[in-house]
Amino acid sequence: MGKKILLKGNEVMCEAAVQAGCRFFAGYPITPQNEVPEYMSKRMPQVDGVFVQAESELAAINMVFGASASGVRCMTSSSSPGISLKQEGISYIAGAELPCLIANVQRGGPGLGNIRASQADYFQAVKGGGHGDYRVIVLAPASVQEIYNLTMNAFDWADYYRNPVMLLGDGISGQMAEPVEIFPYKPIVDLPAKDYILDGCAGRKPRVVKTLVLKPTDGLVTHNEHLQEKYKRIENELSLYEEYQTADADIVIAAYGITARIAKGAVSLARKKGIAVGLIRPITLWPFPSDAFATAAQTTGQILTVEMSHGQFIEDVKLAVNGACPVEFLGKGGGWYPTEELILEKIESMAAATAKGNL
Amino acid sequence: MGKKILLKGNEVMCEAAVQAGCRFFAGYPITPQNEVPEYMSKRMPQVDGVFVQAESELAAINMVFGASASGVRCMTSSSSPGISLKQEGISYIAGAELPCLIANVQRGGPGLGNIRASQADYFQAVKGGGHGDYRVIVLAPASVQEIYNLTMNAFDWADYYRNPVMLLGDGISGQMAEPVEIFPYKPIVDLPAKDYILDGCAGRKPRVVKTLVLKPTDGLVTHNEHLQEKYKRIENELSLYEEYQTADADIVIAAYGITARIAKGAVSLARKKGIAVGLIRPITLWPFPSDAFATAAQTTGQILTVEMSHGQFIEDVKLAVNGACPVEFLGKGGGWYPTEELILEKIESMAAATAKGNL
Amino acid sequence: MNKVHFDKHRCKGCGMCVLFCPQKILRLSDELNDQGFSYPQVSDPDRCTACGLCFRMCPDCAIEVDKDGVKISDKKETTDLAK
Amino acid sequence: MNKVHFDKHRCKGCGMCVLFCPQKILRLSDELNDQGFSYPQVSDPDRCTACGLCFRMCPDCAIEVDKDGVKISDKKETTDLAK
Amino acid sequence: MPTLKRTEVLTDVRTHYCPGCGHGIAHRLVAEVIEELGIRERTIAIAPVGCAVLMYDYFNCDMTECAHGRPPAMATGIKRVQPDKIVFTYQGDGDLAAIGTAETIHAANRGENITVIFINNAIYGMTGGQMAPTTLTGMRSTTSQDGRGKHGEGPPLKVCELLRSLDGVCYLERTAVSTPKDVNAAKRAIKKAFQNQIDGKGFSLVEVLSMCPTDWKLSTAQSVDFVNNEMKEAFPLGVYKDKG
Amino acid sequence: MPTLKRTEVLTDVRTHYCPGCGHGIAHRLVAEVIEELGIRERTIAIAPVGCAVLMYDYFNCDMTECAHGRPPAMATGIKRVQPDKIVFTYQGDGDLAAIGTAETIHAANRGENITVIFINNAIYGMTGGQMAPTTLTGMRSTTSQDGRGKHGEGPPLKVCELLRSLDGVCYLERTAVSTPKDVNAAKRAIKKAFQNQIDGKGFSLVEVLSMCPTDWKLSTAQSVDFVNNEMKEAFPLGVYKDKG
Amino acid sequence: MDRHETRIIIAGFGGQGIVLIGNVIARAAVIEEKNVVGMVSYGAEMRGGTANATVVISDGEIFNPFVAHPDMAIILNQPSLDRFEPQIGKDGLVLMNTSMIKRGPQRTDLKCIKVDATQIAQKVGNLRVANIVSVGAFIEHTNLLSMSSIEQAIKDLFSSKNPKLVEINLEALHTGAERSRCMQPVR
Amino acid sequence: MDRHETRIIIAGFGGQGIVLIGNVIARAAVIEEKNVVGMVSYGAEMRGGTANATVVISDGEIFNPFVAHPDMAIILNQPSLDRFEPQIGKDGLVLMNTSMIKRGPQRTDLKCIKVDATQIAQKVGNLRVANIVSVGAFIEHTNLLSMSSIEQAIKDLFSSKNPKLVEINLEALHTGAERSRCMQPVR
Ligand SMILES: Cc1ncc(C[n+]2csc(CCOP(=O)(O)OP(=O)(O)O)c2C)c(N)n1
Ligand SMILES: Cc1ncc(C[n+]2csc(CCOP(=O)(O)OP(=O)(O)O)c2C)c(N)n1
Ligand code: SF4
Ligand code: SF4
Ligand code: SF4
Ligand code: SF4
Ligand code: SF4
Ligand code: SF4
Ligand SMILES: [Mg+2]
Ligand SMILES: [Mg+2]
Repeated sequence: MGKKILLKGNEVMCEAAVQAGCRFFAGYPITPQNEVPEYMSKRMPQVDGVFVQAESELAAINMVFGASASGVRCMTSSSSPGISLKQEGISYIAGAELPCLIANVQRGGPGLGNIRASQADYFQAVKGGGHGDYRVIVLAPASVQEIYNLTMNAFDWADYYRNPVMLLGDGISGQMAEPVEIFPYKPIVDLPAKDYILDGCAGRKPRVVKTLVLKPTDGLVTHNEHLQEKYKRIENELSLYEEYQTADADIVIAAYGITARIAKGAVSLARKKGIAVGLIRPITLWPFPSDAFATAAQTTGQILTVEMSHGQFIEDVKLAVNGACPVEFLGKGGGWYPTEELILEKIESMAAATAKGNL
Repeated sequence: MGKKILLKGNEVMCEAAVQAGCRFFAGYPITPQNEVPEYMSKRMPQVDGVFVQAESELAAINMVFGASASGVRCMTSSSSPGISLKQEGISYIAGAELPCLIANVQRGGPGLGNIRASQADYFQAVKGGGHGDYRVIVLAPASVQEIYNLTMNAFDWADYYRNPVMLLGDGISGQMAEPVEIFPYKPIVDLPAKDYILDGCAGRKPRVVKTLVLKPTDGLVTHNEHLQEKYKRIENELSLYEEYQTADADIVIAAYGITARIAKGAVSLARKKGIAVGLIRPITLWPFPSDAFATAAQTTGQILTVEMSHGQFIEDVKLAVNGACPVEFLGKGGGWYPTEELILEKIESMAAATAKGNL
Repeated sequence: MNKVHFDKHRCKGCGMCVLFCPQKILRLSDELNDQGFSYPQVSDPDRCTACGLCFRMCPDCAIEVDKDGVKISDKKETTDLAK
Repeated sequence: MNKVHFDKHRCKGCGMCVLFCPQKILRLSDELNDQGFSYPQVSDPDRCTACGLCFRMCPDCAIEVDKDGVKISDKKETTDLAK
Repeated sequence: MPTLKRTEVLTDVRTHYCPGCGHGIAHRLVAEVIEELGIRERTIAIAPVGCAVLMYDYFNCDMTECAHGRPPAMATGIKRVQPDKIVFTYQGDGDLAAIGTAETIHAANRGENITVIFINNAIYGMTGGQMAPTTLTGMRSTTSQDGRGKHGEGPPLKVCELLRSLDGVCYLERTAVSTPKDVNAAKRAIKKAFQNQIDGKGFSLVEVLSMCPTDWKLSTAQSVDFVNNEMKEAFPLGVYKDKG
Repeated sequence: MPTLKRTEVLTDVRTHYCPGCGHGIAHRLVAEVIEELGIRERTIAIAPVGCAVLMYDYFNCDMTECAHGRPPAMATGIKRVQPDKIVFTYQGDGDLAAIGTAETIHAANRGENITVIFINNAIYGMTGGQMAPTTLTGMRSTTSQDGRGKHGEGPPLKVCELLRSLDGVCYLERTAVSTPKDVNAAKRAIKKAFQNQIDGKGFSLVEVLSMCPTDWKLSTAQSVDFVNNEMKEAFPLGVYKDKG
Repeated sequence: MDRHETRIIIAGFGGQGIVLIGNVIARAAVIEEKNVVGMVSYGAEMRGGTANATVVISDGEIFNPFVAHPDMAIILNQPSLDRFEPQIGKDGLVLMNTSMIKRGPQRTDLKCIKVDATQIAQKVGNLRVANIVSVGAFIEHTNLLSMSSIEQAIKDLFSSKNPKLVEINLEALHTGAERSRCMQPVR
Repeated sequence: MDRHETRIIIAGFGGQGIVLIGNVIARAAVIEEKNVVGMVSYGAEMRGGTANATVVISDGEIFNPFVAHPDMAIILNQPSLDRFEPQIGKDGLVLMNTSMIKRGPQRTDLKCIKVDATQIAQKVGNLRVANIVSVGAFIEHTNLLSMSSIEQAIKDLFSSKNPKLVEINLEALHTGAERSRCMQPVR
């Protein structure tokens, strides 16, 4: 293992992108992700890449659209309100089946909200804030090292599936500094040739990148079916999660990202108190690791969902569980975060209720 | 009952808005809702209202933001890609707790897609395409008369709850003409005084409209809790649906909007064939009439969700049913629509499978 | 021999060529093409100077002009993406 | 009697007043206010012409200037929204 | 005089444009310029959302469609990573001067080395005749039924005049396709705008006043007159900037 | 000379601005003008997203915050339904000239009868010093670390020069707050911009060159010098348009 | 029609007044207090190309607003016949404008009414009323709606615009009805 | 500390080099191959107001990156002490810069190390190194990290920028340690 250095999540994401061959970045400043354009503005010229500070988030996502159509690995980054502005562009890129990385370092909402950490853009990321039936692969790292690793993977998956990938972080994961091992990039999948890119039609037929499908009349229906088949394939092939002490757990916590870290602390506290608690931490939010929860629901008594939002992630947990066991909730938005103690308290009350048969 | 006249859904929505006192409209052209700005550009000056053709959908939603802060009933309208562009603004307006009406005459996606009817913006409308934990009341009319009635109601609910309301139509409901009775507006709720509006601070303390909450440190948490309480209240008070022949139904169809009309036809076909089928048609998509489905799930054998999208609406049906009975799916995006015969076919295969005990 | 040739299948009967022919030798047909459009006919081919203005103003590339009056090609049927 | 009065609680010690006082009679204190900022002190009050330039350039409305040299008000503590 | 016929840079398909639509002429001019400059195999074109959205079916080169108003942003993405390619956008007045205002101005100001063909037909063609930013004062459209200017619409936006002040801009010319002379001038301007890009000179934009008989509800002849009389008065032709 | 003190149009709170920040001076000028014109009780102000986002805490009049860059659109909504009210926006260079470019230009072109106070500090203040559209050529920021212009950023965008060509615009003046004389001139300009609105003359914008010591990483004195020497050269002061 | 529901498609070139036909028929149905859903193909399809409109008329609740398999079709040009013929329901009725259609339907189950609408319109004095000529023939050969409702619909539509238009359209309507009266639908 | 985990907060005015303190401590922890999470209060809070940073150092996996109840606090000015005192964990340790803090903690459970950091820095020759003076005192009075790791961290941080800075900061570090050596933490 290499030497570890202390870096912020936002910086590590950038360096991972550069290592993975990202050579185009377009973005617009917004707290708490400003380290990203700042780092990229310096780093991109060093590797003969392109950094553009766009006039807006809209322009940024459409610049990325162009860069991706050109075949280069590319990304944009923003935080909640800025990500809302990118929704039309994301729908286009997904529809055109182009790869790119979009980072959302979430902050408190709605509206201008504040700049504290939040997980309240879950629906937007996972269900799709843009129009139409499209899907974006959503990754939720819980540590700076994982930001490094997943960012690299993100580019591979984006290319492999020709699909946008979103790295869904938050103000904390972006701002916190942890020791991280920077290792060289190696693709984790066999990358297909980019036979769709626009680089001038020398020696071949002209190519078209588009999302409008007028002909035949049901062309767009067919295109959507094609997309859905791809999404099914991704669901089958790509679903990552961490399971922690679930084997004997009477209560399983469902949590992702920063929240899952704290939940892990709560698991330890609870175990010390003799309550058998485990944790399932989805790493991919889409595809959602439904099977993990469905399986856990067969053996555990109840599930507790913890999120830094008012009941978004819990819907996917409930859909996975499908009534097989009760799913409790702990969460708030606007910059609130749970402590180990708060989670423990909730667990204790759940355990007590069960003991009383009072579900 | 008054005389009926033949009007398009899009026109009827406008006239209902005017009748209900809407005096500000800002929008940007997009098919299939162009009748809306066209009608409003003519009609607004006639009633001393304001019509602004905005430079973009972004500008339009923010003009509405301003008009609403001024206390006037106001609306904007667009179709799928344009609605994606409004997501940041919607999040702001919801965060600032201002009333307004947003119409989405959905078309095929993702990206530019096509201009046929679609229901693939369900997630965006119901889960929230913008950032943060906010909710928009979503109404799904199934006939031109219902467009008239619900549009009027929409303004009342918007004012009553100080919340944006979305009318979620599609290319068909907007474009089809049906006989409609135009009756005068009468509020359906006791409308509270608009004591938050900005009209100059003569004789009172200055007011502020905002979504940024920095002080105290957990001010945004409190604001979110306040919003959630309101949303809970709306969920308790406002949940509309039509139930059709469900009492004895072995199979209940779940469908909304135009799809539900066709499903109703399928119910008749099925009944003729001796299959006991019913229909639950949510009229409010948020709040979702979960109880209706939960109750139906207790007595019916299975539920069939039909939607003009690839499995969005079905998630809310499943969440409501919570595993109590199987939920089957029929749907596609991109301009596809179901026929009565297609739905019947699906129902017959479901009925046959049940008969064989082969669920 | 004509110096100007019209592709009646591409033509949309807009009349731009008629409008701008300095010799005023073009008129639109009474017949319609398969798209329902009239198309131009040359009333007096000899007066055509092959000036090319009709070509220049045609929005639909439905005209070919050749100084030597050679018919350039027997056009194959035009692919119709717009149908 | 001073013609210029500084609200040391509003002051952020930016030194604009010092920079622009044509009489050069202002300097920043060694003391810090409760926000950790130096604030201006008048070295030679009599030379103050009540020209108002310090007031004009102060970004924080921390200065009052009065030609008659009347102390305008005993300032109550400033509400601090920014804390 | 050589044979005049459709260049191979245009595909052999019938377009969806209405009879007498100026887009067809503008297409031909752009295609001929591409042919004459011999750059077809290194050209990447960006279609707008507007009547010209389907131009990817009509041009024999690499093409992409784009979100409404964003072609200059997309062009920036393409050109920056492929500086040796020739990148052009083709945009209507709604696309370029309404929803895409910010993208247009900032690509221009950055001096992106791209070519913009701007079709000004004073109307939203594709959506059926709503008011465009360039609709003339007093002109009726489906959303300015009393004539523009009666209800606070403001005067028409003049793009060349607006962009002229930007230091990043290399070349601006306003042309028309409503007379043979104008067509020739438009072609010269378009050629220059592409040549500028080949020479690395930066942002070049050619505005083309263009007929929309359908949404103007005018005949071909009336449309031509409308451009020649009304539009040219509101939008004077000529070179607005030429850095050389 | 009367007593010089804080106008009651400003609330009695300490602002969050950094020491030496030009926003404070600009606030005072706007507030004094509102007081002098006696319009506080019919004024509705729109705060930007930028360092001035909290100005709703500082002004004693009805106020709203707005999405980043959209104040002119919001102002349009407010003013159109309340034409008798005085509506002004207060915007930074990022807000007005980057993300809000389209809203600025179109409100200006429609000739909305509003007043825009445009604080040009050549930087994104609130987000910590990134390049703004108005950052000077060669100037370093956290996203132009080699100095603007090295990597295709283009030259600074000059807002008054850009808007000048729009027929809908009534009044444009560029001022500064870096000397007492400039401050006086700025106040006169701001007063005129409000008076224009009262008189129904249409869109008025006053640009204010303003210090940002924090993100420029300069002392107060250096910041003042920077405005007086560098910024005024790139952005010449003066009246850019005055329809009278 | 055991559901007492009739699904109609009207198709032709863009300029032939297709939308108006749909409008007249639908409004006549409203006058007769029937349920009706009318719809027009909209948007960005080729301009100047084919246009179409659909009308569903029913005594009961109309479930499906789409007309996938029309019972009746009014077809004003060749490309529209080629396009819609396969979709028409079994034993359906086609009214075709023979001025613009050289090649009739290939299917043998269809009832076919032929009317030289364009030519008749020319005689009435205005080429543009060929659409209303077709309506006249259509109403004459179906017992879907009464001629007087159609007349009323035409009056409602045109009187506010130009009273002369009412006249010429009524004339077109009646001429269309008369000229087709003697013809028997052919199978 | 049975979890072998220490949660630290550092707070003071914006200009006092709070971030640097956090950085030095966190980097020293990395040098000692401990787990560490560092964080800085970011963004739009009042500029020139109070700033703070947190560091969590642990032998095991660090679960919670937030520091709600610090075990140790380095406090450089009065407003920060007022703000954070209530949040410090029971029996926690406070290092306070007495040059800027007149009113000490009210709580009696806190261990308190007082150092006249600003004054000492002035003597070292640079007011700006008061932050590192505080670090010296802090390390002297805790056995959290070794002085040599801190020295290394300072070298890593400054050597690329300006070698002279390394010198003066090391001097500040050692002077801070020395001057506080004789003092006993007061309860
Ligand atoms: C985000 C978005 N808004 C609106 C539309 C609808 N739309 C399609 S084309 C168009 C405008 C076309 O006008 P113009 O750009 O002038 O091009 P023209 O058709 O006149 O050539 C609009 C508003 C869209 N597709 N996407
Ligand atoms: C949609 C969106 N994008 C970005 C931001 C982040 N943001 C906040 S203020 C600001 C720019 C501030 O710069 P400027 O407008 O020049 O104002 P200043 O702070 O310099 O006064 C940005 C980009 C945001 N809040 N919302
Ligand atoms: S080439 Fe010239 S003369 Fe000949 S038909 Fe064309 S326009 Fe007329
Ligand atoms: S200009 Fe072209 S399209 Fe128009 S009538 Fe002449 S040949 Fe036909
Ligand atoms: S009023 Fe004039 S002379 Fe007096 S302190 Fe202020 S600037 Fe100096
Ligand atoms: S100008 Fe104002 S804030 Fe600045 S030092 Fe002087 S009194 Fe203080
Ligand atoms: S609508 Fe206008 S711009 Fe569009 S194709 Fe027709 S004539 Fe051309
Ligand atoms: S960052 Fe700049 S603009 Fe913002 S408050 Fe500080 S000095 Fe003023
Ligand atoms: Mg146009
Ligand atoms: Mg700024």
